[in-house]
Parts: sequence; C-alpha cells; structure tokens
Amino acid sequence: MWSPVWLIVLPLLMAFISVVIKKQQYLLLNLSILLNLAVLYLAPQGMVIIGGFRPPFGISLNFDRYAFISLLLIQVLMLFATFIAGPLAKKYGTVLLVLLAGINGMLLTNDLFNLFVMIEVVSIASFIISTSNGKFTHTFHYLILASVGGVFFLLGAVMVYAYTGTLVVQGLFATLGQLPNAISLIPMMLIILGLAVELKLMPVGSWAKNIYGNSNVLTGPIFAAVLAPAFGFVFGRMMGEVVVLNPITGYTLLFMAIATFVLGELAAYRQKDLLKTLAFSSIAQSGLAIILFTLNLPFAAILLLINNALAKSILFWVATGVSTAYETSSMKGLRGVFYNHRILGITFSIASLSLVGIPLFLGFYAKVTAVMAIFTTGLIWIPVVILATAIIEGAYMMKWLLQLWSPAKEGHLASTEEVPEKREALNMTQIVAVCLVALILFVFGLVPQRVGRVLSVASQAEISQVETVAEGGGQ
Amino acid sequence: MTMIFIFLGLSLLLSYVLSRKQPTLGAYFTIIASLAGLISVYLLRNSVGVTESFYYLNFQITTIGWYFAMILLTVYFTSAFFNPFWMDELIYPAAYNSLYLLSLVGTIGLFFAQDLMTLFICWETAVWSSMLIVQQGKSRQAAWVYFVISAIGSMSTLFAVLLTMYLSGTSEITGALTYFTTAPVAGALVFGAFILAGLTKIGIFPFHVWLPLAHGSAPHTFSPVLSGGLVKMGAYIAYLSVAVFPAYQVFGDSLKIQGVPLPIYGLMILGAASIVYGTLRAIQQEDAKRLLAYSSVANGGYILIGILMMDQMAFAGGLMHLLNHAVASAAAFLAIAAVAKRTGTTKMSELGGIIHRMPITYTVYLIAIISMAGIPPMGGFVSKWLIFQGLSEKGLILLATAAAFGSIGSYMYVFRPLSAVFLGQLAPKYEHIKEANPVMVTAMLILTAMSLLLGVLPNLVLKTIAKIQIELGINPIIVNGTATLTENGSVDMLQVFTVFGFGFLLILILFMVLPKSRRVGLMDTYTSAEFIHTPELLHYGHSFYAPFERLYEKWPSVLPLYKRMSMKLSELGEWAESFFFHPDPNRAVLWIVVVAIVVIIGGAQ
Amino acid sequence: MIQFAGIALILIGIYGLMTTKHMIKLIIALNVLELGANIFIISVGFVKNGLAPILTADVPSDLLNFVDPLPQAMVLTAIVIGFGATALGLAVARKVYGKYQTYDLSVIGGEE
Amino acid sequence: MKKFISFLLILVLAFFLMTSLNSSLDFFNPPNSLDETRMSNAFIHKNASGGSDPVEFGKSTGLEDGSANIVTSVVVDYRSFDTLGEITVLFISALGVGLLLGAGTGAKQRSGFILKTAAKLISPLMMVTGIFIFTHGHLTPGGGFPGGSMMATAFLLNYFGSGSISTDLKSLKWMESLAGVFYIVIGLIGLFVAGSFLQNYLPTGTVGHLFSAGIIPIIYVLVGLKVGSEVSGIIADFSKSEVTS
Repeated sequence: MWSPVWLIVLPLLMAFISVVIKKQQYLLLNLSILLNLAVLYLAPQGMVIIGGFRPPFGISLNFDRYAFISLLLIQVLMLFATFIAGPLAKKYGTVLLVLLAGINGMLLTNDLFNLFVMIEVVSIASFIISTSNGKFTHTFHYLILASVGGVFFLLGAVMVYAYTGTLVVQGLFATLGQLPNAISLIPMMLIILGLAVELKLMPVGSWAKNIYGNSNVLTGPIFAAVLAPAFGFVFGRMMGEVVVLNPITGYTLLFMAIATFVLGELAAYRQKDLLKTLAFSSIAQSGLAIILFTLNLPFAAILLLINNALAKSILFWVATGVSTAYETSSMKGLRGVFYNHRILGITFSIASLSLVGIPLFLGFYAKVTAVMAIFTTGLIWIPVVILATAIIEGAYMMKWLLQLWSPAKEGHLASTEEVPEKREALNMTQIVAVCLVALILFVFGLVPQRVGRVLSVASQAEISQVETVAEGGGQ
Repeated sequence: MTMIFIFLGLSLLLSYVLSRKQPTLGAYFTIIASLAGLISVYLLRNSVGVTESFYYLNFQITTIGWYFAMILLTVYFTSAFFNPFWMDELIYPAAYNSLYLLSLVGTIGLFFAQDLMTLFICWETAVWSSMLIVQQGKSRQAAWVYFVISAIGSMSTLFAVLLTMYLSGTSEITGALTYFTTAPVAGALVFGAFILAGLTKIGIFPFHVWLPLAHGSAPHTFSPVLSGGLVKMGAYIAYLSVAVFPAYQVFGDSLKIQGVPLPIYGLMILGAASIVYGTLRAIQQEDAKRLLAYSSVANGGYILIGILMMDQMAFAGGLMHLLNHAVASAAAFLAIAAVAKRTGTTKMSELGGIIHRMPITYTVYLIAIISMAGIPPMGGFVSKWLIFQGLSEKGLILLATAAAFGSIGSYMYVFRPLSAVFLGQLAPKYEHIKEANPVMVTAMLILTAMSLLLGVLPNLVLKTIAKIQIELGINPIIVNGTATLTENGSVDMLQVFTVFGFGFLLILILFMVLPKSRRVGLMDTYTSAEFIHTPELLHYGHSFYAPFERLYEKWPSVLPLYKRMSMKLSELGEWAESFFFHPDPNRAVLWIVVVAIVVIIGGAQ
Repeated sequence: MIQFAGIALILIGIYGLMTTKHMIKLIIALNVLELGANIFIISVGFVKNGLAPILTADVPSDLLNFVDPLPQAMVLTAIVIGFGATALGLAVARKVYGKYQTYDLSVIGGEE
Repeated sequence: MKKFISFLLILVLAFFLMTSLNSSLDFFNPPNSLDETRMSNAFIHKNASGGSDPVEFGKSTGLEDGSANIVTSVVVDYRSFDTLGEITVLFISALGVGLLLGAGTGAKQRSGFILKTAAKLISPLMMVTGIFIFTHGHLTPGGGFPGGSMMATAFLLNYFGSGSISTDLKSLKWMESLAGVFYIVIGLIGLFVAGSFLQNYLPTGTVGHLFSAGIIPIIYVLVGLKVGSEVSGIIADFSKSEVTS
C-alpha cells in the first residue's frame, strides 16, 4: 500500500478537495507534505507501475535513491517554505499543492511524455505563484518563454518516440545511442533547449532576473529553493538516462552553462539591490550545477544542488522578510539592518558563507568535490574558471554581509545612531523555522562525509571514484 | 595539541558568553586564553614530529610551525591587553572577542597543519574571521578589499591544493608537494598558484593594496595583529612553496640568474619592488597607521626575499626578520593605538609633543622603529644584515641595492611619526591627557623587552632557525656563543650593544648635565597681536615631507588599477544583463532560435 | 507532406514570438506554434492509407492499417495543456491591461 | 530591422532544419504500416500484457482493455496518468484565472432577441450532445475533453443569451472538485484492489458495447464533467471584472 504514487496523488487529492473548503487549504497543504514525508520513509524503493501495464506500454515511476534524495529535499524545503510564507501560502494553498504534486511527479516519472505533462503542471503552477509578486509583465514574459520551452520539450519527446518507438526514460540513452548522430541531434537539442528555459541557462533564461528579483517571502524561496533544485534534478535524470551528447550539443551546452555561471556572477556583482543580487546568484549557481551534470558528475552536482537549495532558501527568506519590512531592498536602505535582527543576520551569514564555499560549511565540501571531480575529466581549465568566478561570488556576498551588518557610514566607526528604526521582519515562529534550516545546513557542513556517503549511492556513479572524492574532500 | 585547539575553541565560546554579559570581561578573557595558548604551544617545543588528528583535520608539530606559532601567539597575546579598552567603541564586542580567538585558532592550525586540506581550512578560517573583525573598524570598503585580495590568494591556493591532491593522490603536505620533483610542468603551475596566496597575504607588490586599507582602518587593537601576525601566514605559505615544495628542483632546467632560477628570481624582484614601493609610499603617508602598513609592505619584501633564497644566511635572516618585524610592528601599532586611545586620532598632523604626556609610549615606539629600520643594536639589524649578506654573497646586486634602499628609506618614514606624533610642541587640546593605562603599558613593555633581547642575543632565535635549516638540508647558520658567524665575518651583538649602550649613556649624561632648554607652548608665538585660529598648522608635523609629496604626487598608484578592474567586471556584468536578461520576451525567443541554428549547423558538419 | 505544414506553422509561430510586442498577439503566436507542434506530432504517427484507430464493425481484422494512436493521445493532452497556458496568459494580459491600459509591451517598457 | 533579422533567422533555421531532418531519415515519407518497434502496436492489438488473440469488434471479451476507440484506451487506460496530469493542468489554470480575475464583479452583457431565443433553444441540445460525446468516448471519436468543452460552450452561449451568469458558480466548483476527487479515488481503489494506481479493476466486457471497458467510461464521464465545469469556470471568470480605468 505504501507506494510512491501517493507522493503525487495525495497533494493532488488535497488540491481538489481544497477548492471547495478554502478555509482549510493551508492545513491540507501542510498535512499532505507531512504525509508525503511519511510515505517517503515507508515506501519501498523500486519501479512502480501505474495503470497495470508494464513499461513501455504503461507509465511507471522510478523511485530510486536519486529520486528519494531529491524528493526528500523538496518536501522538507516545501514544508518550511509554506510555513514561513504563512498568509501568502494560505492564499495560494491549492496552487502550492498542485505544484508539489507536479514536482513530485516530475522527479518520479519514468516516461518522457509524462515528464512533459508534469513539467507543464509545475510551470503553470509557478506562473500563478509568480503573479503574487504583482508584476504581471514579468509573469507574462516567463509564461511565454516557458511555454515555448514546453513545446520544444514536447517536440523533442515526440521525435524520440518517432525514432525509437518508446518513451521510457530509463535506459533510453542506450537506444538513442545506436542512432546516428545526425538523427539524435535535433531531438536532443529540443529537449535540452526546453529544459534550459526552466534551468535559467544563459541566453534563454531571461525571465529569472525579474521573477527572482521582485520576489516576496513566498516566491523567492519557492523559485530558488524548490523549483531550481527540482529542475536541476530532472536535468540530471535526463543527462543520466536520456540525453546522448555529441560534441556539438555537448560543447554548446557546456558553453551555455559556463557563460551562465560566469556572466551570472558578474551581473550579480554589479547589483545594488539585494533581491536582484540573489536572483543572479541563483542563475549562476544553476549554471554551475549544469556544468557538472553535463560533464556527467552527478555526485558533485547533487551536493551542490542541496547546498544551494538550503542556502538560497535561507537567503531569500531573510532578504524578502527584511526588504518587505523596511520597504526597500537597496544596499543603502538596508545598511546595518542586521543590528536589529541578530538571529536572522547569523542565519543569513551562515547561508551566504556556505554558498560562497567557505570551509567548515557544506558549500566548501561541494566545491571541493566538484573541482576534484572535474579534474578526473581532464578539463583543467574548468576548475580555473570556477574558482576565479568564486572570487567574484565571494566578493559580492561579502559586500552584502558587511553592509548589512554594519550600521555605519564609510570611513566612520559603526554606531547605533545609524541603525534603521527597528521593524518586525519575520515573527518568532518564522525565525525559529529559518534557524532550523540554517541548523540543518550547518550540521551538514560539520559532517560532510556522512552526507557524501548517503549521496554517493544516489548519484549512481562508480562507488570507488565517489569514495576517493569524498575522502579527498574531507581530510 | 588537539587539546590546545579544543581549549581555544571552548574559550572562544566562553568569551562570547562573557562578552554578552560584560564586554570588558570577555576581552580580559582573551588575554588569558591567548596566554594559555602561548604557554601550551611553548611546551610543545620538544615534541617535534608528533602527529594528531582531530575529526578530519590532521596536525603535526614541526620546528618551523612551532616557530611561527610562537610568533603569532606572542603578537595575539600582547595585543589582547588592549582589547578591554576598545570594547565601548565596537558595535559587536562579543563577536570581536570570539572572532579574535577564532582567527588565532585558524592561524595556529595553519602552522601545524599536516595535510593540505587542513592547511586550507585553517587559512580560510583565519582570513574570514579577521575580515569580520576589520569591518568593525572605520571602513567596510577596507574589509572588503582585504577579503577580495585574500580570496584571490585563497582560490588559487585551493586550485593548487586540489590539483596537488589529485595528481599526487595524497594530501599529506610533504608527500604531496615532493611529488612534483617528477612532474615539473604541473609543478610550475602548482607553484605559481600556491605562492600567489603567500604574495597576497604578505602584501607583496602589486597585491599590497589591502594592507594600508585594512591596517589603517581596522580597530586599533587589531591592526597590530594584522601587521605583526596575520601577514606572517603568507610567509609560511612562501616557506612551504619554496622549502617543502621542491621549487629549486622543479625549476632546475629554467634559466638561472646568479644561480637562482628565473621564476624564483622574478618573485624576488617582486619582493624588491615591494621594498622600494612600500618605503616610498610610507614616506608619503599622513596617517600613522597607514604609514606603518606601508612599512609592513616593505618588510614583507625582505621576508619574502630571505625565504626564497633558501641558503645559509638570507634564509635565516628572513625567518628571523619575521620575528623581529612581528615584535617591532606590533609594538609600533600598539603605541599608536595607545596614543589614539588618549587623543582620538591617528592623523600625524593633528598630534605632536605627546612625549611630554606619554613618555613610556614614546620609548616603546622609539625602540620599535629602531628595530624596524634595522639600526643596531635592535633585532631588525641582525636580520636585515643577514639578508644583505646572503644577497651580496650570491652577487644579486639588484636585490641588494633594493634592500639597502629600503633600509635607508626606512629612516625617513620611521622618523616622521616619531617627530610628528611624539616630538615637537604639545597641542593645547592634549594638555590634559595621561600616560596609557598600566595594562596597555605592560603589553608594550613586553614587546619592547623582546625587541631589545632579540637585538642583544639574536642567537637565541638563530639556534632554532639553524635547526630548521638542518631539517631542510641546507647549511645551517653558525652561532658561537653570542657571535653569529658568516663567511664575510662575524658579528657579536652583545659587543655592539655594549658599544651602543655606552654611547647612549654618554649622551644621557650630557643631556642631564647640560642646561635644559625652555619649553615653548604651541600657542606661544611671537606674533603677539594675532590670534591663532589653526594652531595645528604651526606644528612642524604638518606637511612633514611636503617636498616629497609634491615629488610623487603624480605617481601612478595600484589601487586605481584594481578599481578599474572592478569597474570593468561590473561593466561586463551590465553588458550580460542587458544582452541576455532583456525584459523583452522577443529577445529571449530570438536567442532560442540562435542556439538552435548554431546546434543544427554545427551538427550538420 | 503534412509535416511541412506543421513545421511551417512552428516557424511562423516563432517568427511571431520574435517580432510582435502586443501581448494578445504574442499569445496568438504561441498558439500557432503549439498548433504547428500538434500537427507535427500527429504526422509522426501517420501511415499510408491509414485509418483512424477505432474498432468498428467494418475494419479489417488484421488491424494493420491503423495510424499510430499514441501521438493522437499525446496531442489530446498537448492541446489541453496549451489551452490552460493560453487561458492563464490571457488572464495575465488582462491584468496588465488593467494596470497600464495597453497590451503593448513596448509602451509599458521594463516594469521594475 | 528586427522583423528582417527575425525573418532571416527563421529562413536559416527552416533551411537547416529541413536539410537536417531530410538527410537524417526519410522523415517525410510515411511508412506503409506501423513500425514494429513502436509500442503502439500493443495498444492496437491490445496485447500489452501478453496474449496474442486477434481482437474482433463486438466479439472479443475480457481483453486487457475493452475500449473500441484505441485513442481512448491509450488516454484513459494505458496512459491514464497523463490524463490525470492533464486535468490537473486545466484545473490549475482555471484556478489561476480565478485568482487573477475572480475578484471582479460580474458584468451584464446586452444581447438581442435572436441570440436570446437561439441560446435558449440550442444550449440544452449542446449540453446533451456533450454528455453523449463523453459517455461514448470509448466507442466513438470524442471523449471527456470534447464533451466537456461542448458543455462549456453551451454555458458560454447561455451567458451570451441571458446576459449574465445564471449558474451557481459554487456548484461548478463542487462539480469540479468532486470529479477530480472521484477520479483519484477510482485510481486509488485500483491501487488497493488490483495493485497499481489507476488500474482497470472492473470487467472490460465486450469490445464495442456501451457498458464495457471497465473504468474507462466512468473516468471519461468524470473528466467530461470536470472539463466542462472548469472551462465554464474560466468563462465565468473572464466575464467578470470588465477592465476599468
């Protein structure tokens, strides 16, 4: 009875129910996330058939370690995100339920077309959530782009079907690999381009700037900490199971990802607005994860995604909370604001230090693992690029930390007179929730090898290689 | 040794808790904690070679590590005496105290690190904890520049560390670095990336920009630690990359200049450049702390050259100069801090005649600058002399000239604060200030005593350095009783001291005997009918080296270069933003089409 | 041959998306694109002289002449999804109109 | 200029796309019969879970899937999960439209006599046709989606005719919700009874009969009702809140 199908069906059922009992939306939302966590714990791993027909004839769900890790991360972050967003999450309760169902479906499904359907569910739900920013042209921009991306993905999936006669994700690369390059080129390009829109890759991810950059306490964390890793994991699955890269698609993808990473960080570097900075930082980090997935280094990519998801959620909670309370997100307006909000400041600092990859935090372990893994591919210039860009990332993150902590004019000692008048950014329970996530991040940073050991199974990479990387990262 | 780290870790938590209750209490606690650290590290002097693991960090006691750690602990310990008096100026005193101890943990960990990962983790810990302290001073910009320059070093080290670990398959420092004797090409890359961290941290030209900014605007109590202590981390990296890393073997085939391989020679030239540049800039400074910061740049050059020489004398000189400079610079910074505590400024033109109110501080400063300038009989003389000996013995004329230039130039810059801050007429507003607090005086006197001791009996330290040299397999410096022997002759500092002491006594007697001069107040001028609105303009500390300043007013500075670089990066970001993140869906669809075309055309071929 | 129609419609749709700044027209262009895609998908399952895949009393019992039913099923799904996106897009467009009294994105400019 | 560049790009794309597709496979040359490798063969022959008896209209009984319309059998049986996702998409977009526009007030529409009368006459017919289409989805072309849309069109016509929304929107919501819930509940019964979600656990009957194909007609009725109510809901939302300046 404990089937992973509950992960999709339960939120969906709750969503359908919640339309008529609007008052209880929030309760239903939290209830279904908690039940999902129980299902995750209880459900046995393996392939699950839906509709009674074995693949390729019916749709099946692939509930393996990889899916488990990603689902666990998503449920936990969703729980916190809805809890902290409070009233906003109440208004969008049904949408969030559908979003959750869609994401779970996306991460579980073992069928290419079903994946398209789930992606569409997720993107339409995310359009609606993004309208809570109140900037409708940005939502429109996102809608157009994501729809185009969706159509591309659909065409790619259909062409895959036309060429191979099957839609089962698992092991599709083997079938596709037998086709000549010239044939697999276009479907692969379409699938990658379709996903690239959601992954915010450089030339096609332009929607992310304004959606992230105007986010509120709901949209920021949902987009940066739930949707971004979810699509990252989906991309990882695609790279592992479906996509056959030939040199041209491979290098185009790699180039796009590196451009996203480097130029995204540079764009973040020049921002004077906290939310915009975080927006570009998210874009850039997604680029880094894609570099790793493209090079077929899932272990490092998963670590990075987890670190980013946890860190970004904290950053966005604090940033949106503070900027809503003080009605500004500019550097000048928020100067010294953490003097009023010590605890939020500390969580923000932990998250940003982890994001930058300072030792003793999970981000460092992720960065080291990533670089060590890339060395094995022989492309030594990529670590050079990554580390050089890390300087820029550290630079702007530190600039923000310094400004947010110090109520002082440049050239003067900090003084309490410069502290902005205190306002409530987040209430006590919300702060406790943010602290919990920060604690998770911190503890992960203290026991990176244990985290790594759990993940190395998920990454399905050769165990020997992963082990050496894990040991190298910690000793 | 693990116990030391645990103890310091616990005490940083304790100091946080205490500081939350009463900041001064926490600050006094930092003194106790660092003293305990000092004593316990001192007791490790006979357990060289012991390795210990703590969690995934591995440590090993080495002579050189012990030597460095002792220097650092001395500086931290003495500077901690000043902490209690600055608590009310800081906005986050508890954070200051605990970060103070955290950066101490980081630095000591660095020196005792057995493997590369531990080395890097400790390095970063020290960097960012000290960065967070610097920001509590006057300038966020300074802390930021400090972090960015350090990050350049850190990231290149990280690259080197990871590449080394990947190639050699081990992370144990000696084993991993000696791997490169067999792989010189990768070795050259790793060497460059590795030593970059050292250069940025020592503040070698052109990475020196953070020193004047950070030292100049850090909290007064932390500037001595930065200059006397944390800069030495860079020296340790330089030591590792030339002594443990087989640099001379890796570059064995490259062009040699007087027996020194070209890349290493190039680094020495950078060291010489920072000697010259630091000296010239220091002369120009108006702020006492910035001046000392530039002098640290110059002294960093000596240290780098000395260590890179890897020979009998200059190497010993470089290592000894570390200690001398640490002690002298910490003392000088502390003296300036003591003055700043009483007067509220570090601008030299606003001060003057402080000797009349703070004579002990004056003495401390005097002895410190004598040592920094390398005038006998202080320790600085011995180390600079040894470096000079080494350079001239190898025939490295250019470097020797730079070293000589720096020595002479240092007279000019150390004399400026001496006369502008301490000598001359006392400004009326400082009429009622008092000598520094006894606690502070204690700290300063400890350092002064050390400076003197190092000057008189340098062999106390040179013995340890000789041990290090033996471990490295190079000719050790020869000491004989109180004399230091070199090929060009020997020097016995005790004799030198006796001579100087005798001369000093003579002058003192003359000073006592001869009639006293009359003190003239600053306001006591001959223009009887005129009211003096701006008395500070009359003090000769004002525009002290005006001719020099005019001389190099138009000189290019390095900081604008970095600013321009930062601007260029911003512009690139702006370009990317407007090009790829245009708020127009048409544009994005166009990009999709472009990517599709590229892929299809590329795939067609 | 029907593929050409599909691809042509896709390209026309993309052209529309690249040129117009009118929100309603953008949505129309998107619909054209989706329509093209749907036609293309249908064409993937096409068989020469194929029959609709419905069992009736007078289909030959070897069933060989049926076109591929799967793309048709997919198209059904794709149409509905396209409909959903269109409805939402129109609603957003109306919201924008309510705010700026225009559907023209170039008039609105970048909303900060 | 922009149009020219776009046009040029499209031409380039078209050219390379065509050459690439053409050279890679005889893509534009349809086969005489379905390729063996395609899994749809199993859908047509209804032998996805084994068995090789030929399917005959009106005679074969107890097949793995009893729908005469093979597209329906794919949509609602073999790949029913897609359909669940699909109605979720519709559901969520209807909800989104409601969230965006639902706050406005209903606006009166003026309509002429002819429209009024015709609407009164035609809309019940359309309603019945819609219901017919989705109840016969497993036999004839059509099914839940066209049927539901037809019902919604009747609703739209009704709105044009009468000038305002006469239906109680609350009941539409209930219908939408219950249809969705029942869909999932039917699926879950499959999970409990037959072992997998959305599995057909009712007898499939004889191919071609109205009461055949197990849960397919039931689900299609639910889908039809859900689609009808959702699209009607979207229409109702759009009719609200005439944009005011």
